[in-house]
Amino acid sequence: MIKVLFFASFRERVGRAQGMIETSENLTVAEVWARAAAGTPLPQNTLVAVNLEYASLDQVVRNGDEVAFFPPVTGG
Amino acid sequence: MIKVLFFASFRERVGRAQGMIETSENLTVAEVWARAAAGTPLPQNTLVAVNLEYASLDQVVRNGDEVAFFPPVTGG
Amino acid sequence: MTVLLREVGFDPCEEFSTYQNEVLGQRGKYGAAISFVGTMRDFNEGHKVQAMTLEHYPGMTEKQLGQICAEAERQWEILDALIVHRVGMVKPNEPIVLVAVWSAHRAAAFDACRFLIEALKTRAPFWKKEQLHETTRWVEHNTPVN
Amino acid sequence: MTVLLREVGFDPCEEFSTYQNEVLGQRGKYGAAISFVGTMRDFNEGHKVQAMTLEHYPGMTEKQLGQICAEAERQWEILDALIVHRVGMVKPNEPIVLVAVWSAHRAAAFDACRFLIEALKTRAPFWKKEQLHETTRWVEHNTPVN
Repeated sequence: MIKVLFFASFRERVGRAQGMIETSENLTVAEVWARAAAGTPLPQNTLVAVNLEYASLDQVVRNGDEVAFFPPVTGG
Repeated sequence: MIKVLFFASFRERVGRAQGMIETSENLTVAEVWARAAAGTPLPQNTLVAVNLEYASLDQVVRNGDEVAFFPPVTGG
Repeated sequence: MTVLLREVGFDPCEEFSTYQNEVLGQRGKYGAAISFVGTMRDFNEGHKVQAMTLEHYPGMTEKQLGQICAEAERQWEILDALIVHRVGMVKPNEPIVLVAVWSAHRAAAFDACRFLIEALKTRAPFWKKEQLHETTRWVEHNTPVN
Repeated sequence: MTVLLREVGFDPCEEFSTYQNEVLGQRGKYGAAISFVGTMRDFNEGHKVQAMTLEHYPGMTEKQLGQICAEAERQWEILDALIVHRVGMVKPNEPIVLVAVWSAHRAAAFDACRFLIEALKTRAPFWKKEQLHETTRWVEHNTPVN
């Protein structure tokens, strides 16, 4: 199981805050998006975190990982 | 009359906080020190203010001016 | 090094004083303290803003801010740092963030404080949604450094 | 732009808050506030310091600080600045100086605040005399910027 999270405008765009992917193979972050985002194309400027650390779209994700997608951050 | 002020370690070194010089001629700041400092040699790193603005030792001082001598400032 | 997320309004001065008095505990050692307070403005990109919601990624926020603090500590001789950040609904004139740094000498505190707020703005997972007169919008990017 | 000299102890947070609430009067306009607080340390150049006397040149102090503030206002887009400086007898852990700057965006506030404290330290006519265990000494120069 891979836990997938969407934040801010991505949450609204995809229409959900989180989802779970069941998979026996290792997936890249981009493949996780394709499976979890219900047909929504990957936005430009997408930021990704795997297990609370920033990651790239081609990083490989394993069972038990948490993958988050979000737009540029705007805190402070 | 020229009013002369000494601050901080200069006040202690010269032995007075202030003095007055009566003069009909215009004096340079260095000449003001020589007349007012009671024989104390001019210290290195002397800072000078004429009428509350920083000035140089060769600046000419006029009747009614206020001349102050002090060491490097250490506020803040 | 302390990171606090506040779901209700906070007083930056009170946070600063309380931390300094009760937590810092190195009295007489710090000669300099720099603090940055970011406050919500009532105007952004040509529109009057009535309120703002600050969303974040619980867990990652604390982790990223903790890493940023650790980087500052490695890079500058600082004694302590405090970051307080609002989440949830914020109104104009309310503080959004406090970044405070204590050090023996001022240069380290200035540099570290500026590093912390810039790093926070690029790396900490917060997002602002503005409430305008009749609509809402996500803030798309932060104001640049200059 | 306000310059205050205090002959008794002051609370930098209180000065900051009071000024922001009562004087600044541009609520919703400032997005950033930077403040620097300089505190008396109990140790300097290898000796324990028990107290310090801050002498200044009344009249010139206010004039120089006023000019420094005006220079900052010309150079950066800032909304306001407040300088509070102690004179007289100061004890370890007591604040010596507060420099606070308000602006719409943070870069101007950071730059102006740093300029103000550096300019104050080189140009404002204050002098520190330290009370050590059995003797006193004039501080001869300020700590350099770095």
